[in-house]
Amino acid sequence: MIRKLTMIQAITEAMDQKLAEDSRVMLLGEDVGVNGGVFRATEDLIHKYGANRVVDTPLSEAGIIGAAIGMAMNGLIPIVEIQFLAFIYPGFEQIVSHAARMRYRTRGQYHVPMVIRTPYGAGIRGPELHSESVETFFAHVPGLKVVAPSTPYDAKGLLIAAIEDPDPVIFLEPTKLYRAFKEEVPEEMYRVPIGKAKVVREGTDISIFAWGAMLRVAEEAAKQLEREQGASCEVVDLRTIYPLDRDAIVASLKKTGRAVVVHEAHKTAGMGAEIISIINDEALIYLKAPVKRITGFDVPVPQFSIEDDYLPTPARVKSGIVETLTF
Amino acid sequence: MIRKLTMIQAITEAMDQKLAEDSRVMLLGEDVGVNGGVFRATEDLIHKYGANRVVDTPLSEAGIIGAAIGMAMNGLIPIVEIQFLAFIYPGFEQIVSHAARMRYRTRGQYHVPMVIRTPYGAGIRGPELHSESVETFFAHVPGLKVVAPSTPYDAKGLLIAAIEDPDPVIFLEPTKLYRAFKEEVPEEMYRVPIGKAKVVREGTDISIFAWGAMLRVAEEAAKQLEREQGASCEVVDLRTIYPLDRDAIVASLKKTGRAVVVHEAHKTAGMGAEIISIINDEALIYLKAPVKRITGFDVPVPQFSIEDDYLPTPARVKSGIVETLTF
Amino acid sequence: MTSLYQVLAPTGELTQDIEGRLDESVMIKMYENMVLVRLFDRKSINLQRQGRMGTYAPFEGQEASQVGSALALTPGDWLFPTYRDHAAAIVHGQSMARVFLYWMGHMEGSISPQGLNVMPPCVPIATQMIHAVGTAWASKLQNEQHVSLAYFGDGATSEGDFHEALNFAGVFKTPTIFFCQNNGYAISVPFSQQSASKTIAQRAAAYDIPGVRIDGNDVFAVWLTMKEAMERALNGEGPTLIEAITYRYGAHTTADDPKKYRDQEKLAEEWRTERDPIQRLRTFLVQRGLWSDAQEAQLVARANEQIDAALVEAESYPKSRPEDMFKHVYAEPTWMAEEQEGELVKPAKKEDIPA
Amino acid sequence: MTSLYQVLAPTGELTQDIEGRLDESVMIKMYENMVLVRLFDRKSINLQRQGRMGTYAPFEGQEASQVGSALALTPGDWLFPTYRDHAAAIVHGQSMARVFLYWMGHMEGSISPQGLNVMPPCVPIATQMIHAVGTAWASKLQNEQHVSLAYFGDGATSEGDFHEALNFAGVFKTPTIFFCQNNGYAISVPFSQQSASKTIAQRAAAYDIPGVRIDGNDVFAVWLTMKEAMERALNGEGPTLIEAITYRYGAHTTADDPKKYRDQEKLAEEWRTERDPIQRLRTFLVQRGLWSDAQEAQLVARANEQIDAALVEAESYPKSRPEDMFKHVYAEPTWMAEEQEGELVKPAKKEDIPA
Ligand SMILES: Cc1ncc(C[n+]2csc(CCOP(=O)(O)OP(=O)(O)O)c2C)c(N)n1
Ligand SMILES: Cc1ncc(C[n+]2csc(CCOP(=O)(O)OP(=O)(O)O)c2C)c(N)n1
Ligand SMILES: [Mg+2]
Ligand SMILES: [Mg+2]
Repeated sequence: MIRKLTMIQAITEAMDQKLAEDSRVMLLGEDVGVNGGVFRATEDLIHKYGANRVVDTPLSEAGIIGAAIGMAMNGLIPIVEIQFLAFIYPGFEQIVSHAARMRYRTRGQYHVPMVIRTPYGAGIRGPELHSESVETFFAHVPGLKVVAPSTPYDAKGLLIAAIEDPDPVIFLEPTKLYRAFKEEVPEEMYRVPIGKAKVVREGTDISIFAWGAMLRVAEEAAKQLEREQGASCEVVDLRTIYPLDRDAIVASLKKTGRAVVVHEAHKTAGMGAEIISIINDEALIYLKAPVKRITGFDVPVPQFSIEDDYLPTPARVKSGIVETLTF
Repeated sequence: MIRKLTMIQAITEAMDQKLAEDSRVMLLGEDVGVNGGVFRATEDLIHKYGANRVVDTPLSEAGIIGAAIGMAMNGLIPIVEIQFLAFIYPGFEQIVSHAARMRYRTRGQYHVPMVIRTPYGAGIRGPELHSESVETFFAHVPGLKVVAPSTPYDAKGLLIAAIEDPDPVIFLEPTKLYRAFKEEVPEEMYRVPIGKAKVVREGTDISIFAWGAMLRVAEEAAKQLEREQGASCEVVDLRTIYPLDRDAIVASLKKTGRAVVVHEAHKTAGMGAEIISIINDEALIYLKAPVKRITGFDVPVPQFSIEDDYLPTPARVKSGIVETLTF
Repeated sequence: MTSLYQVLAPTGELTQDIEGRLDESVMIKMYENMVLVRLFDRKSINLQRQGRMGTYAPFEGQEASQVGSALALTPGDWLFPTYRDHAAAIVHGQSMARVFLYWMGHMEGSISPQGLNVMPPCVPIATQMIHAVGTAWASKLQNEQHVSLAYFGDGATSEGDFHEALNFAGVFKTPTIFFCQNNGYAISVPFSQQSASKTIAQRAAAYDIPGVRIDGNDVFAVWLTMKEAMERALNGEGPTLIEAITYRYGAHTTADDPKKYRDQEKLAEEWRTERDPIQRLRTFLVQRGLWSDAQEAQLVARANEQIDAALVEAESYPKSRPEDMFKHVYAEPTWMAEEQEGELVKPAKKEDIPA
Repeated sequence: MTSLYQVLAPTGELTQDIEGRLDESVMIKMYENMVLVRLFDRKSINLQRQGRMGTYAPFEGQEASQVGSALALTPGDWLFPTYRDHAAAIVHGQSMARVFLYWMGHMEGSISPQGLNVMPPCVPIATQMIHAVGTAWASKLQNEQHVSLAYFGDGATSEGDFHEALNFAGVFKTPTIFFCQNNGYAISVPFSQQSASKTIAQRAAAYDIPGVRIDGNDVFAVWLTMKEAMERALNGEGPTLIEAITYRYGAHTTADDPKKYRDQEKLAEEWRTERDPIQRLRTFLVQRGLWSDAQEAQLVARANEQIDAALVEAESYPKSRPEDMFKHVYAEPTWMAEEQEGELVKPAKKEDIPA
């Protein structure tokens, strides 16, 4: 029988299996215990693994992340849940100045095998600061890895890979996709490698690079364009934001000669700029048109009544693609 | 008589004159009062303006920046000094989630006319975390402006403009240049407009975009290359990192058809990527070669005995230029 | 352990003499406001259920804390509410329509009424406490006789910002009042797991500022404590930390299920029946002959009318337009904003957005 | 105000009976270590002046606090020093050569000796306090009988991380010892301006953990207090906050000029002549017949030899190579690192870098 899970179920299962398998693995966060997490990602895990391994912490992100760093240095593998990406800022110093640097400073003697999971992105009618997509902040910090799955299957495999990764991983979960759809997810443990993109739709006219919730927007635009105008769009799910899969980006671009990047984050200094730069570095001569960025705007994420207008939509992606195709 | 000042003197003078002129202006920070600041930028100002306007605060960056936000909302114009850029992180949430958003959230009713000054960059044999160049973190936050002067003249004019700006400005002072050289600085107040780059050396073969301490590295490379190989390099001092002066970037690129960007920040998601993207957006067809980024590497800024190897040097810039010219 | 300051017992009896310290007209105002905001709160939950509002954070049970404290303020005072303190905001002059707009995700939901300083609801926990130090400090430096009042919860006391704010206020003796509504929970986490410390008020000792622990369901105690704190603040004696013991009867937000972490039947009902802030004031007023059933009926009718009117106002308020997001990012728009606004040509169509 | 715990008065007399609690051999170790690290500290300042080392943070005056506390530890304990706590690091087993390397800007200056847990000096103020909660918590969960000791200064107590660390440790009863060297200043800012609170120890009340205020120049008081805190920690009774009152005689760092903010002649000299930690222990030991001039001469000679040897070791240690910066960023290098290492072909030449 085919077993289908939502992304949140897949995430829970990954943690559950790692908790079962490896006694060093722990969960820490606000409301992750008795309450099972504000999105229920850790539902019931406290009952299975006890309050010593699934810990309801005080409301204190620097405390949670800082303590997890210490735990990770001393033999444990903490998985931290931050309730929403914007609430990671109180712990930003701990991430940037410590988690990312401990291995470096001690020349490999100590390292920080930690995962920080957090929902990110807009589209759920959340209040202020519940919809941020600031992956750039972490991609600019050598020593961190940054991951963002777009499907239940990848979420499970990437999370297991992240937990097993000896370095700190920022694991960004697109809130909008938590329960958006189900797909087949193997019951056994498996890994999706960090740093590897995936071509989710083959095409020849243009490459669309996206991740997280924007992947589906990209796919929708690709489908519509194919149907409406016969354009053949290749859609590449980057899956890992740092380190980017340069080879996949370049290979797709060389094939199509045109590209758009779709992301929710603000345009300026968003990861779209880095992707354009990789193309500039490696494949400029293949480019038949400027790479178009279809992104969140350079404004704070607005209140939710107009958040859909802040986000890239299939319509905006399509018009960006058409612009690129007709350049 | 020509009066020459170092950059730090020019900065002090800008604050002094604004304190004298406008009773709403205040200074806040660790050791800015009696001690005159760890780099002596606020030397003697407490004696001139009193401890109510030049305030030695507790060691608490969230406190300083958060209190300054409140002050700014209630009629004052605080200038905050953070001792080194990496020590801004405890106040990161206050900057990102509040300073940058107050005008937006209140639809212009309240705003935060505040300047956060901080030394940044490597090359002074500083201990760990005294050499960061993470301007990307701020350039990715709509609602902030980000400025980085490269000369005493610009430092004074830009700082006065920043203090007078009705929005929060992150004012990055290249530590290495504080006392590196003197230049003529007018005694009277003047403004250097935020958002405007400056062509500091005209050329026709290639454009070099830089700011802060890297400007001089760029100029040095340009000079050497002209002498050694007759290459004509245009050097553009961006001066403002957000909003970038797109017109100046595009104009120079259109003229030369080739470009390098030089910055100290890590390469990935550094502002070089944004500059490449602007060129991609506006002037791709003028490009004769990929834009080369000569930047700090994707590693934590190393301990100071090898920091010079982390930083772009004239030699590295030259080899990047040659690579671009011979593409 | 700091003792609990209480004036009006749950039975509606005074536990101490407050003659001359609290006018009857104020008592009636307190009552009227508490009833109004409770009805507002219930209405809001309904609106959320009907899909006419987004996630909402209810405050039922905490009315005495919010109404009593905000009523003590004078118009120029600065009020820093969290996402749960709309009762306080409304009492300090915010319009109910505006509060509805906020929870409807409108861009104009957190504008302060002209001449008043009702700050936008603060979402990142504890961060607003420091702003209230800054505004109060500025008031003091500019010789304005105004206090700044920051609300926060028990959970907020674990954040570093709590500590930095209290420390700053202590050093600079800013006229700030730190008002903690200890409703026992930070979402699901009870205060006993939030800290080893038994009380929040005792933390004031760490900053050598006064700390008071009060019955937060006793609106008289709240108001009297506030008045004292304000007096000290305006005398240049600096900040006060107030811990008001209270309880939210309902969920943390409409997205929360309190049954996951506590015995709602028992605990919430116990508070509701035995320590309700409105009930006890009503008993008191009735006993004093200050309140009647007829007045009650009138009040409820009037309140419902006001709420309905506010809702009509909010729902007929011009919707936020996509272009609004480009406004007020800076005093002068940047070229990015101008250019990007152009990309809005095709406004988002719900149909074609993948679910 | 919490009273000051003192055992060994500045005169060298015991103020209370400590029979059986402190071996004479430990006393001598204390003395030897304090003399050694003071000589080390002075040497370091000289090296900085000669340009053989970068900016350096001296600790002279604080030897009793650092030596007494670190000597109390057992080898598996975790030590979290700041940039000023090399004395503690050395006592806990860090080599002096390594400390020199750190201040020489070498990439390998903060490697812990094998089998010991001497953490890299922490630069961002107060951030290490939370790590010491985490390591201690992990020790406890893994049933290891080890404490984690975090050093920090008086200024650090204003940071939010101080608060969050103490609160966490209180909630989870982690075997963490928070050791504050209150040397009176955070760079130029005296503690009286750092907080309205008179003491740091009194802040323990905010977390319901024990707080002790001790004479930080009294190495016996430091050691005995540590032993008690360790016992409590290992008994599962949780953390302790220790405030050790001390003074740095010199500058904040070699880049600082203390004359800008205090009367060095008067204040620093007063501490040096009247309350010096080494002087008082020497008086005590000599009075007890445990120490002689001959031993002193030997000790100084041996210490100088060790320091010189460490310096030779550090200066002849292979220099950091540019490639080193690409190592240990991740367990496995990324393609960026591999590619960027290639850009190092032209190593930085001092000549052509603009000043
Ligand atoms: C910095 C930050 N972390 C986490 C959250 C998510 N969050 C929202 S409310 C809340 C609990 C707050 O509890 P408390 O301070 O007691 O206030 P209450 O909700 O009980 O009024 C949490 C964890 C947040 N808004 N900000
Ligand atoms: C987060 C942060 N802010 C500022 C600094 C700069 N700084 C270095 S030491 C210091 C003073 C520290 O004072 P204290 O905690 O008393 O320790 P001491 O230096 O006296 O040992 C400051 C402000 C820093 N290192 N980290
Ligand atoms: Mg609460
Ligand atoms: Mg100190």
